[in-house]
Amino acid sequence: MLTHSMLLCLLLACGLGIGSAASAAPGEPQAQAEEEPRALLEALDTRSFEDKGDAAQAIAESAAEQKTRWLQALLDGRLGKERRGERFYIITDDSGREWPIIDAITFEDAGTGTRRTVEAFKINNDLRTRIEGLLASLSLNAGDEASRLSAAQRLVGEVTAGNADRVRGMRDDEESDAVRDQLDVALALYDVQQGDIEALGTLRGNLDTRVRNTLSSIAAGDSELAAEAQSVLGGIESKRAWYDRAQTLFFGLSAGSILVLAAIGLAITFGVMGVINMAHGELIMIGAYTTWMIQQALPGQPGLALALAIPGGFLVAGAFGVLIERTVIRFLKGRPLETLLATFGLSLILQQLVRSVFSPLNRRVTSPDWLQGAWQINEALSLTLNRLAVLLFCLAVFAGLWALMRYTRLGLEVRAVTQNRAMARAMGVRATRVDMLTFGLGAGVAGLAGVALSQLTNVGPNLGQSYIVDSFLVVVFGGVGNLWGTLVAGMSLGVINQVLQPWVGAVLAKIIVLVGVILFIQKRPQGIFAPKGRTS
Amino acid sequence: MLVVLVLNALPESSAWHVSNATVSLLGKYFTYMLLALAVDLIWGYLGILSLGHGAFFALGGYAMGLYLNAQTSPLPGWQSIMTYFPVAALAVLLAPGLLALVFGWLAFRSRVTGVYFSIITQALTFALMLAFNRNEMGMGGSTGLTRFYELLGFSLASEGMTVALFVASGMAVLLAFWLCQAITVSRLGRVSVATRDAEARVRFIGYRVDHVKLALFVVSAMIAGVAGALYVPQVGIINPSTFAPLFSIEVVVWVALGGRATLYGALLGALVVNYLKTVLTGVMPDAWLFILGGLFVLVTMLLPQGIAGVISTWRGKRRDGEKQDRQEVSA
Amino acid sequence: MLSVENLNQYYGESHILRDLSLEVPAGRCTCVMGRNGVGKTTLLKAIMGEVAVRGGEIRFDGEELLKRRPEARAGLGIGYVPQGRQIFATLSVEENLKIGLPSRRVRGQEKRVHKIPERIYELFPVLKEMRYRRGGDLSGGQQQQLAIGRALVLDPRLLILDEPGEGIQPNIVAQIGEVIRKLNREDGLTVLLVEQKLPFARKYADAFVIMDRGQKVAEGEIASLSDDLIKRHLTV
Amino acid sequence: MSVIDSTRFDRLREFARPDRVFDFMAPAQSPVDVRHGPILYLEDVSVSFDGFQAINRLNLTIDDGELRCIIGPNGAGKTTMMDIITGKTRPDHGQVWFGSRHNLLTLDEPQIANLGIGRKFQKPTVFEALDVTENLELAMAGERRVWKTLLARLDHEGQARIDEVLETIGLSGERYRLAGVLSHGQKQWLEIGMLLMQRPRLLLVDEPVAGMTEPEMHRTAALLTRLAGQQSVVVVEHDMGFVRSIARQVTVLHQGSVLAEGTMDDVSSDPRVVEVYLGGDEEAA
Amino acid sequence: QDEGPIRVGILHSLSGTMAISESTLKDEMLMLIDKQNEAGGLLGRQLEPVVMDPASDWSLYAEQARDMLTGDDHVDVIFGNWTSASRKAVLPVVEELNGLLFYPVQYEGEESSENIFYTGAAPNQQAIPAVDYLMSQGVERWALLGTDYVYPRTTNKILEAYLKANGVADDDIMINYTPFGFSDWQSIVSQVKDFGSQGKKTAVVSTINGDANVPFYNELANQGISAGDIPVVAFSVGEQELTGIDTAPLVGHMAAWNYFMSVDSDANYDFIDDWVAYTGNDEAVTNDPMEAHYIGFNMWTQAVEKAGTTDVDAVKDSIIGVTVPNLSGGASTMMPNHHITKPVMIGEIQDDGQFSVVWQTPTTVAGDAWSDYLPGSKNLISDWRAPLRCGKLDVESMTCEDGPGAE
Ligand SMILES: Nc1ncnc2c1ncn2[C@@H]1O[C@H](COP(=O)(O)OP(=O)(O)OP(=O)(O)O)[C@@H](O)[C@H]1O
Ligand SMILES: Nc1ncnc2c1ncn2[C@@H]1O[C@H](COP(=O)(O)OP(=O)(O)OP(=O)(O)O)[C@@H](O)[C@H]1O
Ligand SMILES: NC(N)=O
Ligand SMILES: [Mg+2]
Ligand SMILES: [Mg+2]
Repeated sequence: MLTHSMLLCLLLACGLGIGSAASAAPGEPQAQAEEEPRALLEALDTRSFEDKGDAAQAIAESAAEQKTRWLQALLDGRLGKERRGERFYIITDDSGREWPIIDAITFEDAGTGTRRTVEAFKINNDLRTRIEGLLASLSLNAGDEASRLSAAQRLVGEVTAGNADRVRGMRDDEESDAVRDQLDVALALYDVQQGDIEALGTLRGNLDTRVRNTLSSIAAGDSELAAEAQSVLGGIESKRAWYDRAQTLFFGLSAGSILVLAAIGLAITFGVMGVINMAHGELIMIGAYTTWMIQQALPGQPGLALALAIPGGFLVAGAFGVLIERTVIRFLKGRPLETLLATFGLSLILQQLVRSVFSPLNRRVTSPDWLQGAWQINEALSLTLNRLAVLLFCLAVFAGLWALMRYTRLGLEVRAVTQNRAMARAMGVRATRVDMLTFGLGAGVAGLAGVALSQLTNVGPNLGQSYIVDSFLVVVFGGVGNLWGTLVAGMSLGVINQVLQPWVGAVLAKIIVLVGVILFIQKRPQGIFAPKGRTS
Repeated sequence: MLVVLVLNALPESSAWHVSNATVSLLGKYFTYMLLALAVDLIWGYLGILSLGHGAFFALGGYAMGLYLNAQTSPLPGWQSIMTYFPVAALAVLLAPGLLALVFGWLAFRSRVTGVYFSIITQALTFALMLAFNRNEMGMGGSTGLTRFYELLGFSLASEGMTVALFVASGMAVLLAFWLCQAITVSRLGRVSVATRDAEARVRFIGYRVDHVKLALFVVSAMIAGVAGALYVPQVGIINPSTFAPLFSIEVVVWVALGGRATLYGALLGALVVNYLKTVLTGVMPDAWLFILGGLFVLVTMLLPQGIAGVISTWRGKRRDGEKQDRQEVSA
Repeated sequence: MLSVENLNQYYGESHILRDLSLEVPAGRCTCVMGRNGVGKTTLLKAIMGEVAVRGGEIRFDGEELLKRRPEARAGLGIGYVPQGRQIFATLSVEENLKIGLPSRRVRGQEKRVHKIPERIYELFPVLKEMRYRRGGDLSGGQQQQLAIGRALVLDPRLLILDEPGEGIQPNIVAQIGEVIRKLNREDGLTVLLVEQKLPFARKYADAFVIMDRGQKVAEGEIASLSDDLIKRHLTV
Repeated sequence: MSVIDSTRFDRLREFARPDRVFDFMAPAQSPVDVRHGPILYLEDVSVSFDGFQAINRLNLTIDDGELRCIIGPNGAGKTTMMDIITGKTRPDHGQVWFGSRHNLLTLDEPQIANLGIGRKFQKPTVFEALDVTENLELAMAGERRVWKTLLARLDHEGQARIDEVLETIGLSGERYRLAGVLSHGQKQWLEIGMLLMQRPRLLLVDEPVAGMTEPEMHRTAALLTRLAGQQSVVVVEHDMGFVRSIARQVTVLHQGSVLAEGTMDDVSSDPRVVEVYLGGDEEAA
Repeated sequence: QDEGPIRVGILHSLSGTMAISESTLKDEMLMLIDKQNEAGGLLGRQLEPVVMDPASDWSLYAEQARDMLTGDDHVDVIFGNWTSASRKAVLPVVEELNGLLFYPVQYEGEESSENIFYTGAAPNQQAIPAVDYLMSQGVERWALLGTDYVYPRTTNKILEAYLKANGVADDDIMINYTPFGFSDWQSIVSQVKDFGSQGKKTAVVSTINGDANVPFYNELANQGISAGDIPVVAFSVGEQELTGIDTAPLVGHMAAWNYFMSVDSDANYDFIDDWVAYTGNDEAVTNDPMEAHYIGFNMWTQAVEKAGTTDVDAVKDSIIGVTVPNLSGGASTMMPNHHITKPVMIGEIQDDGQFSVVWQTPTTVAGDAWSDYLPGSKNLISDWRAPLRCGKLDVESMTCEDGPGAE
């Protein structure tokens, strides 16, 4: 399916550096240089993507100096032609509706254009792949080990009678072990296809799907080779099965970590303080919007923005929490059920506030590069970085919160006040301040959850609502007032859900988990970590 | 009394003065009031906060919905028995009743209380919502049941039917109010209040707390089911969003706003919130949530006993008098 | 040291404390007595600021207490051992004690203390043994000792105890009595004691005040507590 | 194990009876059988909480009509023992019989209460949102089934009984006050009143005089002594003066088992009892 | 009564879960009404918008529709709804009270009401052409992912039948449903990745709705599935949904619609300019349901002018056959089945959050109320012209199952 790029890379790996050869060509006279580029660009002006691809190929192979820039612009959809005119432009910035443009041939400033005046050349998926290959070839710095390795990887399954000998030669010349191993696999796969049983040894335990696919077609026969391939395949499958389980566990923990993050602030405001905080979800939402605002303030620096959003989200949501506590919750001391009514009202207000202030649409939060993509452990197991980061973040937040409650003065006072307010005050604890800080802390932690969620899901007015039910479920399932319970509950619900999901689908998995929780509570009516001993 | 007033005054005049839409709107409010009553019976008097009462309401509604659908086209499989009104009427009571019986029996037997109970009721309604969303349930998936034309052979669109449903809903509210009132003033009502405040102690004087809870929970679920059944023909649709936890929470909010542990408070709360919702969503579609949300916050802070609290303080003098009377009688 | 003047307190509409006045002289142990429900606990709660009062004055060392927030009163040097002990059940013994540390009065030039004063463990060795146990796991007698220890962490000038012997085994009641005597006689700590049990009151108190229906009806040196007074005010 | 299983099965069968809806577990109001011995019989009972042995191979027998005092240090397991008798706590092993017919370990709290075991709690627990009369009315002996409770009305006899008890506990003046606003001592009395309304065969009274004045204590003593004879009474108390004034037979509990048993004089001169409980100070006792 | 303003009901959720999609449509309607009034109104009368907020609550939709259609100051037409569930809730009300409803969202078909005009796409105007396009691109294996509700389920049923009719094996079709607002896509995306690594060109056909999309695309990007490997073609993701997503990693994934903001026509550019000016937001985007309302509104005004009255029955008759320009340079016509003709386009996502149209049907396609690929509705058509006047007509037996023509 990746035929284009693979063949191309094979070309590259053989050291066919078109780019370097061409750019070394001596410069031509001006007029000619003006004429030829125009013809090259002219060829792009066609509706057929096939023809456009050929035109791009021609550009890559031409001697035009601007070709890298053209191809890049074409790839980005910023190379265009004047409507009802002959000039070619490159759009230097296509955000907004008035675009600054430059002349594509001279690179001179050409003022601004709009979609009414400039028509950008369209590309589609196949063409995009092709251009990417061309660009890679132009920028290839031959001898770079990484690109050789990636070329070698692409060779798996692509070795044919036509190129087998070349590849063998390359393999013998290769210095890097990693590249050589990869080439061995590619060759072995070819050999096996040719009926070579010996070569199967090299493929034992290989997790590449192409190896698996090829072997399964070979194993379908009933020759000796097929039998042997079957056994190799069995080994591969069982190895994959293990990695699959590891992957599922990771999925589960990462799903769980989101539950925990969403719930842990509630474990403070509800679990510890006893406020049925229906506005918890909206505090999460505030954290997410804070992330977005910081990103708006620091365009182009998503990493820095995210780093700042961690304290920022905590503080902003925490401040909202303090405000809510000061203006509403504190008047409801000793009336926990009524906090439900008031905070429900608050959640409506906060949601509508966000709709009015920011619009009802979702906001776009970008992830920094280091949170994109996956950590590829091997062919069968890769951990997506944003999930991994959220998992670690969740554990860090949990550890911090736990230490805070366990070891600090504030934690001590919080626990004392929630247990016996009057007595704590009689001992000189400033209970109102403790309430304020506790609620602020819970809200701040909700804000942190929002920061994390902004990396995974929608940042919109409904963000909070989608987590409120789950959050209460997790806190209660774990045992109200017990932070460890929240952690264990969230993680186990996440893992169970992910284990079930491939079997029964997402909807049924969720139903089963809910029913499971209902039944579990019958066994332990106080959650996983029921408070022990006598409490009075 | 307020309800009686509304009830007595409206059906007569409505045929002449109140528009059809208003009558059907009021009919819908009545079903919400019924639901609020059901929640208040167990929350206010027994201390069981159900965050999943929408489930019973929805089940009653689905039972009615199946019956209504059966009037126009035959239903497949087991559902065909819903063609008969008595069966449907029974189902309206039994479906929520049985669910409440099984669920309550499990939970009360295991002594699941407080927020733990609240949250598993929420889990229950959430699970049901997901289940009813599935097309495999045969309940119309996410669209639910709709396209109702006839009830008991009469066209639903007819004016008479609108009034009839309105009256039926009003009667149901009265009946349920009377029933709840009877329960709460009886010794059983006092056992409930005692259970709410000191459950363990009630056991030690020999009452079967789990039975008391189960009985009231089932009664409450059935009232909710009837509410749902009356709601469906008036609104014309029942779908899984009725199972949404948020709806059930809203019902609790009506009760809290009206005044928990007073029956008329629950009725008032449901009426006020829904009336405001109707008016405000039309008058100020962009800002009504601020107003409703603000109302919830202010009522909680300023009126600790909800709207009913204001009324009872206002009538406080009279009640003190009553109490004295009682003292004299018993002396 | 502590003087209460014309104190009036209501729960809703019921008038509990009626023009109550009493005096707790410094360095002495004053015992408040009275039938159930006459308002003894309410009086102590009013002093601690746990209930609102409608009129009257409470002065501590000349300072008007009612103007102070409840949590500030601990810092002035009032230690409170409530009826029913009110231990923080899920906090460890040590944490129960630590709660009061920041409010400990700063005497002279001493810096703020971060450690539980050794003196408390000397008075109640059992607390040291059980330092890491949860307060809720202690036996009733141990909890009562903890409650007193907790109040002493404040280094109070006035110690208020509400029926400290209630539900406690006799030998620990005796121990507690000894500790009260020690604090009162040796350290000069002023003690306000609510106690129903005559032998205990007679043994450890210096003076008595009898309350009835929210009012003071008798007072005097403990020696002058006659059977007649008891019959008149403490019998139902 | 098998005991539990068979009761489960019975419950299930009961549950299925078509003629009963909610009263399927109605208590068997059969009289206690005391012809062959004691009214309460605990044998080799042990219970532990998270590894802490609160009751340790406890043996105890209470005879019909007896008044027994139980003393012992805080944490000796006195309240826990009552918890076991009333079904609140299940022992890890041992036997608990009420008369010779009822194995209490197979019953739950309401069933045990309806057999005629009443209890006053150490920490007074009354129904705070109900007034004093209503508290007593609920405790009054009679039908406990849901349906019957719904239809129950207070008759003259019941009213008279309530008045009588109100008089006894000195709360006549508070009859219409909410129980929640009573003082600690008043709640103690109300609980005793509720116990009287129940007319149990066996009264378990946990620290009845804590917080009472001396004269009140004497009244309580008189009350309990009067009750003994027709009913059996088990009293737990730390006030030695009180115990001395009512006790015939005293059991001393220590670390979950019986340390000594006998008359007050026997027990109070037992050096072990003095050491763990009474202390040298006789006057405080 | 004909003297006062003509009242136009706008029934779109401004709060709750659907506000995200619907609130824009309310603003658009206000803009269209404004412009119409500036141009002198309709029949010489001014238009007056009546806005309500059904708050994403289906029963409120029905209640408010009833409210709009009754009383002295009732509306003459309603533009509204998004989800099929809400439309089904309103349907009996508009039928009972004989109102007009213009419904602008792509939907699952299998419905035709005398009182509703479907200006969004029916499955044959979106799903089927998209699959055709992918087949032409060599796709052999199909993962149909959808949110668990009626629209995706029906659409997928149609597609499954269509694919099988085109020789796709059972094994090469994977169907998966997820709940509303689903956000934990890890294992499903990894399943799809596995599904796509068996050596055949694979594509995902997504009927994932609303909020579930952002986490879905994020997960796709992070698991390294690019449009080059496994392209996704979505039916519910438009420009507005993309404003909430970082599109850089999604370049090349596709959507099928009848309109894209990037289409090259003057009508479109004018519309965008108006919209930007109206909202005062330079970044404001337009999308397919907006175009549908644009078409629907223009059709209604033309029909009213043609009939010379806002009377519902007159408008119902006069609107059939009305043709108005659409935004992609062509024209759309109201068909007798109350669906309209529209071009079908495939767009690929660009890094600026816009779509680039890579394929388009040569002519417009008429919406089909009853799918040809569902066994039950093969023989059904709908035609609201006299004398047929039937929403569900079996052409084999020529019996009408729904509509006045049934009598
Ligand atoms: N929270 C409350 N609300 C209303 N009334 C109350 C409240 N707490 C106590 N009371 C009433 O105030 C009166 C005094 O109660 P208080 O607890 O001070 O009595 P006390 O003298 O300490 O009695 P005891 O010896 O029983 O502890 C009692 O009549 C009681 O009913
Ligand atoms: N539910 C429980 N969980 C853990 N430990 C318990 C529990 N109940 C009782 N205990 C422990 O068992 C022991 C016995 O307690 P119990 O209350 O029976 O003592 P007691 O003899 O009644 O004491 P007191 O005289 O103070 O009332 C105590 O150490 C207590 O902490
Ligand atoms: N019709 C839809 N997209 O729900
Ligand atoms: Mg007291
Ligand atoms: Mg005890």
